Amino acid sequence: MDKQPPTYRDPMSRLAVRQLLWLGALSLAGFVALMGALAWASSITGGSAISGRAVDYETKTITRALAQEPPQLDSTRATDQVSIFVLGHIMEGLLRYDASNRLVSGVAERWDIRPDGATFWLRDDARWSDGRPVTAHDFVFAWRKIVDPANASEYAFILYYVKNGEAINGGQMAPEALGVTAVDDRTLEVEFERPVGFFDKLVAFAVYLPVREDFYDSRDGRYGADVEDLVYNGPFMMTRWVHGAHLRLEKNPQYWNRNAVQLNVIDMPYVTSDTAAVVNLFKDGSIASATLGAEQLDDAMKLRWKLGRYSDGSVFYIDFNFRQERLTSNFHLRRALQLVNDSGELVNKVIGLPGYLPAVSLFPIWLNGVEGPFRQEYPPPVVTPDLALARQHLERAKQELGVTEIPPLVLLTGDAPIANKQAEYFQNLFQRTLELEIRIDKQIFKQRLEKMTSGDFDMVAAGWGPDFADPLTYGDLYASWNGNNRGKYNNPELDEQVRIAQNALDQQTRMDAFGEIQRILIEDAVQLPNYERGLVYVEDPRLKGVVHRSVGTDPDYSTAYLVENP
Amino acid sequence: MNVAVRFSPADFAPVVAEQQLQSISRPSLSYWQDSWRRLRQNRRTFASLWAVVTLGVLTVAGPWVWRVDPAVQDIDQISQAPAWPSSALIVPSYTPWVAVTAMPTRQGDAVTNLRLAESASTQAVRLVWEPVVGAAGYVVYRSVYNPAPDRALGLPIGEVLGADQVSFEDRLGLEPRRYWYSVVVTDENRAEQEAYAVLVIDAVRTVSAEDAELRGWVEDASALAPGEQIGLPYHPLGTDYLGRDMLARLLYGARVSLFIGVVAPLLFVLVGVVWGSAAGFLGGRIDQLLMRVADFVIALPFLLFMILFKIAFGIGPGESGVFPMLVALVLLGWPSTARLVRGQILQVRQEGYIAASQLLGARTGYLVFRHMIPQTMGVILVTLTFAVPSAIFTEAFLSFIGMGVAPPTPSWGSMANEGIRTMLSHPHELLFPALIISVTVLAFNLLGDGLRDALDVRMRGRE
Amino acid sequence: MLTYTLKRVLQGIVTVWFIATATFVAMHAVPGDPLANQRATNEQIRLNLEQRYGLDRPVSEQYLVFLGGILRGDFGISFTQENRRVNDIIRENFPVSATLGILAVAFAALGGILLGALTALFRDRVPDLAIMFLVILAISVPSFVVAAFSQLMLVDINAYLGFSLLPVAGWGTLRHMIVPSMVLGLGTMAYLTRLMRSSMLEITSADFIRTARAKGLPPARIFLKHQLRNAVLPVVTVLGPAIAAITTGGFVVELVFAIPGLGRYFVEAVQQLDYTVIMGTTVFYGAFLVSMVIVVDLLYGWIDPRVRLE
Amino acid sequence: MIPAGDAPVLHVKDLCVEFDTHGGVVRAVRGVSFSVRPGKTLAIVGESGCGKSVSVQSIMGLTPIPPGRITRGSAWLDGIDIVRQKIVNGEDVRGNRIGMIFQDPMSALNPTMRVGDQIAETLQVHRGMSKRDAFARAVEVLALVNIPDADARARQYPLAFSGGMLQRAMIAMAIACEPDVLIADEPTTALDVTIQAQILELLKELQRKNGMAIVLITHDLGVVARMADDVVVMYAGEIVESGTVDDVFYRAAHPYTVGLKAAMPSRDTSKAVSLLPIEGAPPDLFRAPEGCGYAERCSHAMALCGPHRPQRFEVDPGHHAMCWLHHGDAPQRVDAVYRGGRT
Repeated sequence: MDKQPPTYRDPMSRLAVRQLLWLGALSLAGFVALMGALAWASSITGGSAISGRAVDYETKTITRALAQEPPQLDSTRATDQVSIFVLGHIMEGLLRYDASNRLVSGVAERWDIRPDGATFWLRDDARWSDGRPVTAHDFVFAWRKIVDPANASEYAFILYYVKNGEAINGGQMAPEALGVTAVDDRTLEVEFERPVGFFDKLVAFAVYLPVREDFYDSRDGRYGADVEDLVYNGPFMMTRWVHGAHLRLEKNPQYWNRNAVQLNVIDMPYVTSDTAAVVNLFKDGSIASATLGAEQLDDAMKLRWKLGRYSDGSVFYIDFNFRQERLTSNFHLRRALQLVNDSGELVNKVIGLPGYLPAVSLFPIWLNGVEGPFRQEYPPPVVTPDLALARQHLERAKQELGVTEIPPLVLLTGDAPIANKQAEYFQNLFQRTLELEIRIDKQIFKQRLEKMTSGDFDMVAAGWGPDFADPLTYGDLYASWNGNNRGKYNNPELDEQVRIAQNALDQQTRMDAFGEIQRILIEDAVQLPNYERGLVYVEDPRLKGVVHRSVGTDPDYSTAYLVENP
Repeated sequence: MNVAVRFSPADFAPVVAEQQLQSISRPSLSYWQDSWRRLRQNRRTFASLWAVVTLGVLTVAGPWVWRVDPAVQDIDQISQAPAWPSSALIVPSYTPWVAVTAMPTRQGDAVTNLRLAESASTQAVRLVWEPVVGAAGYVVYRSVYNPAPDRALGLPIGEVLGADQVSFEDRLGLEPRRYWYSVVVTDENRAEQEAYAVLVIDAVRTVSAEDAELRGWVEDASALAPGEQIGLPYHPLGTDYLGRDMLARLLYGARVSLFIGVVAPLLFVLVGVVWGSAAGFLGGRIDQLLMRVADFVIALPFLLFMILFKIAFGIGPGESGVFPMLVALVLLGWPSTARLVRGQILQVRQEGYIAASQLLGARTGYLVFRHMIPQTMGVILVTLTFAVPSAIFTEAFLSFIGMGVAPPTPSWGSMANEGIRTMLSHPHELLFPALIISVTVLAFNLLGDGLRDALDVRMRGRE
Repeated sequence: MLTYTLKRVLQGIVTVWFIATATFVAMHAVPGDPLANQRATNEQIRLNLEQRYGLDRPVSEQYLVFLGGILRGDFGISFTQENRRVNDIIRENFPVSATLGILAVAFAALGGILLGALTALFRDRVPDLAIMFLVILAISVPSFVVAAFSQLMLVDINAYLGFSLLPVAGWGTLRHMIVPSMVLGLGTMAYLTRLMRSSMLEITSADFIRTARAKGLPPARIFLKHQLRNAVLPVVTVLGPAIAAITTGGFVVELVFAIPGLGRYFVEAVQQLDYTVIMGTTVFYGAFLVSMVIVVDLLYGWIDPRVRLE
Repeated sequence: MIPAGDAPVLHVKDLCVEFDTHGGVVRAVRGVSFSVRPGKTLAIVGESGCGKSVSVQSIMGLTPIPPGRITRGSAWLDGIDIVRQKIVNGEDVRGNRIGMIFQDPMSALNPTMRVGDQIAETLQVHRGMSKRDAFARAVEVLALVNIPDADARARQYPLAFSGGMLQRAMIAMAIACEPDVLIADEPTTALDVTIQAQILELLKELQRKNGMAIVLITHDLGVVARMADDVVVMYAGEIVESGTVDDVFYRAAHPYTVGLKAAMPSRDTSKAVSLLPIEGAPPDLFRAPEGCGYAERCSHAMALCGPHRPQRFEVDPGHHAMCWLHHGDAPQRVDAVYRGGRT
């Protein structure tokens, strides 16, 4: 039999494939129908249409992404950067920063700051988005709310400068006792707890924003939770808030300075913390700005993007645990670690992102001193890496501690990628140079905080972002009474300088005190500065006038505008 | 009747029926022999078996063969793609550079005479230029591409404030390659001028003798004179984001990933077998109780509880976090095996041959080992094989959301997770771990397929 | 049928209780302080917060309050989004996850069945080998790699075409759903393809297929009416667990494609130790999965007459 | 041979089927020829594995290819070789001109389809009936095979049927198109004895009504005696004896047939005849024997039986046997030894 025997398979499969194609087409149709139905259903439940383009010159619209969802937009409880960014656009405090980072008039038309208090005269054309005037009572209500312990505001401490603020927050006094009064609708009178030379900078901070009492009460505890649970007095107002998905700001027609606002819409239909996704969106022309990570720089150069950089104001460092039972309470051990620490190597080789600066002090480079930059007026003592000297200090540390070998040290760190990188780098650095064994203790945020508070660490990778543009935002971190001094550093000499800095009115005196604090921190090896964080960003060339700053609303679109052909 | 052949009478002599035993030309195969034969016959499966064996050997012996410490950070060769070995020029150790100032005398949009203060190396690139009157400061850009014609200046690597500041030192992640440096003048509002000055340089890879000693490349720094060349550590698969050897990390990572991938399934399958066979044998109330518990555990959303358990157990300082992951995997993984084994035991118990064996007086022990175990063994083995890839994936997934093993322990999942960030700029950091995960998962999957075909009793005799 | 359904529902309720208890126990075993904040606050505030969330009460009481809340369908107030109820978070974000999940399951099931049938038809020939190769690829590449790659490819495709074929990320319209749901469903589709293939091959040699052929039915009819339908059954049984895996495994896709689903909330809540959100989402997901499994089982009974009679 | 005018409806010639297995090639069917006349029943008898089912299944195109392979032979139905024409006209033949029923009715019906639909399907395909008409006809056919309450039963799934009922349904399915030939592959093996009788009776009755030819495959000689007009005895893939039922039963011409008969329990219990098993087992078809496959088990084997394949001897008109005992030179003739052995 030379002929191939017949098989049933060929016609079978041919016919079946045809059938299968039919089925495939049918199921595809079904799939599309299902998608359509779901899209329709989700549009009912509040889904959102996305304009899709980065910049629309005709409608003066820009689209951007948000790193995360604001937990809420109740200014008395806001703590995170995203909330502060949004609040900076939809609300306005007494004062605000202009495009050149100068303090200018906001709701307050004029102001007067004295050693014992301050007076703010409110402009009469400041309006809420429902047309009602912004009054001094709105500020009184908001500030009382912040120090009211029932409100549990994390930022209450920032109002401790106002008379009785701390006592109220500690539950010893009623909120009504707060030293702030509305003399009339247009005049706000503030009494200080102690002299404060930078109160004007404080009132520009998001926590000092006004909240309207009648509206707050009408929301039944949901103030700031949703788009209808807010009333706005800033250059923009929120017109859409799909949680976790979409925020849309539109120009506030009631804003007193509406003519200066050029953008009509800031649309934020993407919420993701994934930098790669954000860069992809920018690349795709869907959003008008993106922040780059080190890993995207090559691509950015290849695509010939015009990049910008700025410092976001925060400083990162390694804190030591000064509790008696901890080895790190020994000066020589800390000094040895300080002498092998090379923040230049960390930033230049490991982090490799242009915005970052090697930190040499707790006080970042952008802070201003008496007249010029603080760090130019008070250059920090230089610590040059010196391995031989470091080993000497290590030997002395061993003698003083009475050990032949330093037991493993615990380095507590967070779970962010860069924190890992940093911890691994330090582990290897201290091993390589001083033959110290470092154990990395990587914890999620809240677990790390608990370990920090309870002192369960030797070293911890920490950082601090500024709340206001005065060195004091950093200066009191190591005061023995400060709750944020989680390593429990206790140095009367430093405490004394902090007191001076807090209470003095004279700028020179205060800055001298900060200079002293800076010296103590370095000479006593209280912490190891790592880097000042910076950001590299790319913006759509048609978008101009966006302000990036270290303190306050960042980025700020209230002065931004569009050009048709860049 | 055609009678083509003629026969002799002898042909018709009766043969004594000697009842010869039937000779069977087909070899008789035991269950395991037959399974092994099927396994070998399936080339894909056999190849994957080899792959699994190779992986095992690599895991155990790899670190002895490639004797590079996976923790050593070669800071000079960060995120290096696989390449031939390279060398560096010995230079004096780095000394900080004092900024240069000059009084501006010249008007203009851009700085002039942009030049190198000293030869460009990977240690530092030092630029100086002639200042411009009225400048508030200068911004320095660096690119690996020519900024002309569309003024794509590249990375803004630094800014100096003050018209008289005319120098800049760049140390940011320098590699031995060509760079275009541009300097732009800024005004008081920190707005940049359109014009720019550009300088092309080629950076040379250098290292100081002291650094070479510190990194253990040479015994004694003084043996190296500036101008000499020194060979750098070789990384066949490149390095990661901290300059650690990828090959060494992959090999050590195999220990973690395969440990989790193999031990966790082994453990939970063991628990499942004990649990399931207890339920199957004991029956009745106990069976009900045991299986109800299994049902509950199986209903837990796996990944959610994986994460919950992971944070509930916590990872102490210096711990790798492998153990909590193992415990979590075992806690959540056993019920499916238990169900399967119980089902098998119940099924086997009903089979005729068990009853037959019992009738013939077989003891329980004999029943279990001769009949029940071989019958369930196949299913268990297959479950085990398929559990390995899913455990490896779970590890990778947890690493992706930042809940994996703690640094600096390398695992394939955490390496892939790190690599995915640098996917565009340094693809090798993702490629190698992802590839080895894929190969492992693939090998175990194919092996599982093959095993199932080979061990499935129903498949016997069917081809 | 009714009693069976009732029994299953009752069992489901007990299972949900078990999930709730397990979650509660796990949550309270977690080290760390959910009320800790970056900036230190004073004792009074802490007491107030503990009171607000009932953390000042004994654990047994907290447990009862928690169970009571579940019975009333109230999971409490979020720790991090202090003005929002967990119910609101679920109500707003679960539909997104569910939409994504349904599409992914639909994609996986349809694709898996079709491709599986194809491979079985072309056993050991080019289409079979090609599909199985892709299937193996899909099974062996981690989902986060697939997600990241598909996004990158989308960027390149859009750039190449010069217009936005499909959006790179985000949520809201039909076009946003396509790629994420495909990425999410890919692994399951590959798994179902393999299952379908082996199930098809098994059915090919079944007696009733021989009968159908002896009856002289056209191959297409045999394929459709006899082979496909019976081969699909085992696929349906794994659909329940598949839905579970897909809906809870959506974190990666939600993160990469900036999709406001519940999975992302869960991961964020875990990192923030947001007790109420973690417990609420877990219990909700658990209940969802349990009901999904019940639904699939009932569905299976409807499809397969053998099960229906039992 | 076959009388003129009584032309066979199905005529199989020299059929050879092989299977590829891991052990080598199994030559399951080695040159089988038989024919069946309209209205008559041909029984194919033999031990398990002798190639009975494979023969008919390969005619029907039901042998899985590969590993199965028809290497030689033809099957003629109305002047068409259906082995070769399978692709083109297979559907017209199968289920339409030739119906087939199988051994295990439990697994031979699609469990997920209603019984009525499964019968109606055949009608829809071959008769082009509408679904409704076909279903109505299916109910009629079900009634025809003595299924009570056929209308309700047609709407049930196979699971609701007992084994006997399922086999009836199978038969209904096979005869729905009134085929010329009905192939029944061990139709009663899986059924218990009382049901067996009913099924056989049903087949006979249907044959009377429709005048179709039946090819009955069985290892049960009792069934053969009851049903068959002609008998073909197969052993190790070959037909060792063929003839009318009387020829084979009363004038068995092959030692194997004789052995089979001796192994068959007699219904006549008055005679206390002990059953005589055939010693040994059939040869392994991986290595098909050169000579007579039965030689090793045959108590009358001669020297030439081993090396030489027996010729096909016509013992009586239309009665053939493949055994050297019928050779002219053989010292003793098989009929002398065995004929009438049981009568």
